Amino acid sequence: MNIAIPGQPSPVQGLAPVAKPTRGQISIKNVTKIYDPEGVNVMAVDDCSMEIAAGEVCMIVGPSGCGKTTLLNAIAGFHSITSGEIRLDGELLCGPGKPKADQGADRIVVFQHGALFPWKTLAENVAYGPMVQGKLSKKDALEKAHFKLAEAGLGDFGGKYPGEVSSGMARRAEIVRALINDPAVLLLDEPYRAMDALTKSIMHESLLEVYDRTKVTIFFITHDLDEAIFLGDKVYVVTTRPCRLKKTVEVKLPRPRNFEMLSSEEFRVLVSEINEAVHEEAIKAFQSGEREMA
Amino acid sequence: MATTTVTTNEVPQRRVAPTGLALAWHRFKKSLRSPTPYLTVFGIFLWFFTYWLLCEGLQLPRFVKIPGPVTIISEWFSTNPSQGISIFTPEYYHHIAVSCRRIAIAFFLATAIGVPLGLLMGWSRAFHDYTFPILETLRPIPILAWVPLAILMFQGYETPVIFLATLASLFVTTLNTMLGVQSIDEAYFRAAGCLGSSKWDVFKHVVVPGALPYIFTGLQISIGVAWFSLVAAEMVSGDYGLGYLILSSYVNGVTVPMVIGMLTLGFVGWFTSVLVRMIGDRLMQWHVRALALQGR
Amino acid sequence: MQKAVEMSRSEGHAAGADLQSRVLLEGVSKSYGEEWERQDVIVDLTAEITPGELTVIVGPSGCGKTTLVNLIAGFETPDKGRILLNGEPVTGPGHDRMVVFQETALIPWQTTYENVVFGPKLRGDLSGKELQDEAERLLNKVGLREFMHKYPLQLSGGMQRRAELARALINQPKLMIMDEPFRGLDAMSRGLMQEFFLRLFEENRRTNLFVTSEIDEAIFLADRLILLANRPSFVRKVIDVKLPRPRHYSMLSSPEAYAYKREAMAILHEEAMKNFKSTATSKDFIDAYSKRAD
Amino acid sequence: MAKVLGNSEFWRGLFALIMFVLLWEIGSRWKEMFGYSLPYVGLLPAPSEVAVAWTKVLPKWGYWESWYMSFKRVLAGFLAAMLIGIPFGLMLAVNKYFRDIFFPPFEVLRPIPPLAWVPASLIFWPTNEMSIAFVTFLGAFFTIVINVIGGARSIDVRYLRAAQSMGASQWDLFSKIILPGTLPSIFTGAAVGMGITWEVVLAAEMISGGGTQGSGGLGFFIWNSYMGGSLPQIVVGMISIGIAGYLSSSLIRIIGARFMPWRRLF
Repeated sequence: MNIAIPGQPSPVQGLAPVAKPTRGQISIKNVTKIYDPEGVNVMAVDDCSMEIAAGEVCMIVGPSGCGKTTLLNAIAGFHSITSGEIRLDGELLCGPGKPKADQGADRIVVFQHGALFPWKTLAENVAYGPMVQGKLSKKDALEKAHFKLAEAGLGDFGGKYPGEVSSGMARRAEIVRALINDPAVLLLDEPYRAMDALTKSIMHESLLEVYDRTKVTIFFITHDLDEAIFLGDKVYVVTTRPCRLKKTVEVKLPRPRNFEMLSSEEFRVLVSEINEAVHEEAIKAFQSGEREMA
Repeated sequence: MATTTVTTNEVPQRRVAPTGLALAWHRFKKSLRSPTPYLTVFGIFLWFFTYWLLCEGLQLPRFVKIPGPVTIISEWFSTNPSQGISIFTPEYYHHIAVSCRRIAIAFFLATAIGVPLGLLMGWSRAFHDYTFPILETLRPIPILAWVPLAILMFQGYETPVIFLATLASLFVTTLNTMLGVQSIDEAYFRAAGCLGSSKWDVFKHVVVPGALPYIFTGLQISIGVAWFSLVAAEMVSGDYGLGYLILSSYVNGVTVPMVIGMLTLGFVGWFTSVLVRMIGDRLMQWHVRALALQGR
Repeated sequence: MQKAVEMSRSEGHAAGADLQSRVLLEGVSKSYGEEWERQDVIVDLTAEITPGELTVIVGPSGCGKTTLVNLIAGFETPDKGRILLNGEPVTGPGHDRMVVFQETALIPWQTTYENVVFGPKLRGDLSGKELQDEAERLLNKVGLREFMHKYPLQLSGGMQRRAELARALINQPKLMIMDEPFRGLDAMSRGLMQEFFLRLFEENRRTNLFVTSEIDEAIFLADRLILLANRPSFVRKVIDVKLPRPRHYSMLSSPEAYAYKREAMAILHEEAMKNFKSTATSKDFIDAYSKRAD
Repeated sequence: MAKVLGNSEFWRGLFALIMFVLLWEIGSRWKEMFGYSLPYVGLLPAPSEVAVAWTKVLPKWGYWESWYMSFKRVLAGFLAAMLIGIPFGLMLAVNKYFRDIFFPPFEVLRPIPPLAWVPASLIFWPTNEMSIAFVTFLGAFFTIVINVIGGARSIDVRYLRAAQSMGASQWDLFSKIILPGTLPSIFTGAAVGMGITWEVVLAAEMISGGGTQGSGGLGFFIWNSYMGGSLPQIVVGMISIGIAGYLSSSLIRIIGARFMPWRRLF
């Protein structure tokens, strides 16, 4: 998969001058996860292997309920794995003898429905990480939080509660809350699922802007192909339950990206190439879903 | 629109939003255009009139035993009440004060025990498994059934009454607090874990504030239940208090103080529950503001 | 799903005259709120829903699309202007216009079958055997025959949407109004639902108004595309989509579709950004953006 | 069943209950064992004494008659509250004028605890039985009405609109949408109301002194045991009422599940 784009600078030249990222390289080797509730084996992830380079945006596309989230939960340390191993920057997160990774501020999750604490203001939410880790005093943490929020264009909303702002703003604040801890990896679990396409495209631009600034490794789960191509360096299409790798596509759209690329020719070619595989999985997931309901 | 004069049928694009009293006045004026206030006044008048007609106007056979509205009001506000209780007699306030003191102690005790207990039950699986069955076994026994036992176990007038009111609110508070903790979305615990919280941080920043809305719903129910049991306990055993006032008036054959006691009880009960709600709203600005935006 | 699609195709093309109705919106305006915070939702909107065509209205969320649906369906009345259905002004709700609601509004205490026969049974249009046959035919068509005695909450999201379609179709409406019907479904089942819906429409070309905020969905379905401006909304642009019918999902990544997409996206992105930019620091921002229904 | 036995929650609960009874036994027999009595707990009758007292009353007709009397009163008050409360609540929810007229007086009377009505109703009604029925009725009535109003007003407006556009008349809207849509809250209200009804019946039986022996009931059974100074029998009465209350709320839950098949999912 390599598209030559005439008249466009090559992706490497197009990058903003940010130091080459050194942290956040993830290697996932032969990971399998079997749930065993009441003696019925359910295989969620089957022999998944992927290599994610430091500072790469890795998009996992698959139908809902296919087991992608299990993979993310294993990296974050919410779930154990049955076999295989996951390493972050060479260090073992989980693997033989250590089924469950420790939770830590080097891998931060942004959740599907958002998990800003509704009882804290946006600034308090952002300040939470540095404060509980004892890195900063409460006062300093709040100050830094206000600064970071302002940087993300949310300066006026630091004193608002999450219930008072739109879901789009809440999601942006959640990403600020994650990045203030300077994590090696950002794990996003379908964060824009409930939004309409237009709000989503604005969210995408804001995420891309953040990424261009920080070059943090992003592990992003979605079922929206457009989203995957627009944001990602690499798109992994996975099968429906159990989650297996079906197709890997490298996306060589230049960065920084903007919404106009969504309707560009290169984009269209990429979509038409991956569409088939995704559509196939959608139908499979649909049929198995229908069978289960009956 | 070049003209500066504003004609009556031309509403300016955006006026300054009125606040406070002006807003209330605007709402009031607007409501006068709908039938609601008239119907409400009519409803209350109708109720009073029916009450008066039955008891005092027509003096129907059984109704005549019940004091009518005119009798009650003239007695309630009389400087020299013929049946002993009015807003000018210190005894009236003594009854209120005694009941309120009992409620305050019982409610404080129940909250101080119930909230930590509920938080623990919601947070720790093992603690829940060991304590919840006992709670569930004791809960179906009506509080009133404890009365004789309470009188025998705790001598005197005061302690049994407070014990019963405490017990009643304790069940409600504990249960609601526990449900509150259980209702917290798993994602918040995970997010806290991701951000590097210790167990104590999770407790302080997630468990307690997350359970707060349920806790206050519970407290509001619990204060109602406390009044309910207090009245019963005071009726059965007591020397003072509104419940005692009602029953002793009945025993002594004076009906007006009985009704005054009922109405006062209703008002004080309502007032305490409003108080609890106000404290809750104070503590949970995030909850209140989010609900307000949703238009609720 | 595939099976159901095949079935509906074999039903043949029964085009009746009552399917060809025309809706005219003439200078429609609607606003809400107390006089000092009056918000114009729709201002002087003039548009036509042409007979036998699938007209799609696209706009950013919160732009007043649902208000427009409520006006056409007759749940609310416009402050100014008028709405004509085949020359007759719309005065209230009626079974000549069927609305398929956002997120589905199947009545939870009735089984799928009871939901479908609800309308005709109320009016006594069809009776006994006839009604049962018709309901079963439609349920078969949407692939829900075996689920007809289940309650809506026992069905998956996609099934609920199809049941709702059947409930609307049995009333033989002159106009179908779809108010973001596939919102809340994941991108993959959404794609399948769109295809399914197109088959149903192409079968007899009943005049249809489809409201959405997804550009892809709009282009894929539409004969005519009406782009709405953000609050207050009026018609920004009308685009005739000349993709051939019957349509196939792969057409979405065709160059023609992308040309339409580019055109529509430029306008809509601008409208969506209005929420963010014009008022980025003022209090209006919160009013306009955070108050809207997410 | 195998699932329950293999469950640690079940065993922990059982262990806790056994420990609870054991500690209670030891606490109340402290004096026999150690020569001095524990405060408060020492005054309680031991579980074993309660069990013995229970086996003594079980074959007696009077004990079962108490059950019968209490159940009869609860049922009478409760049914009356349902029969009057549900239509009244629905009227309040559906008709704006009706609500404007009748809701304010209702709200004024609601905060008065039901037991405060006992003396007044003893004066008003000619027989004890009628006054107990009246107070139990009041106890459940307010709860049910409030629940019905809340339930009817929280029905999703889209259901009403969908039905309206399919040509539903006012009556159709009421009978096909509002009534079934309110059922869940009606049953919630009924469950809470049932709990209050038991409390009130008990209190009324205790306060009115039960009159003659025949008009007793479980509340009187307890009061009688108290007057007779039989502590174990008080506890027997308490447990009996606990069981009775539990049985009646289970009954409501079962009936609720029957009436609302759509809530019995998966």
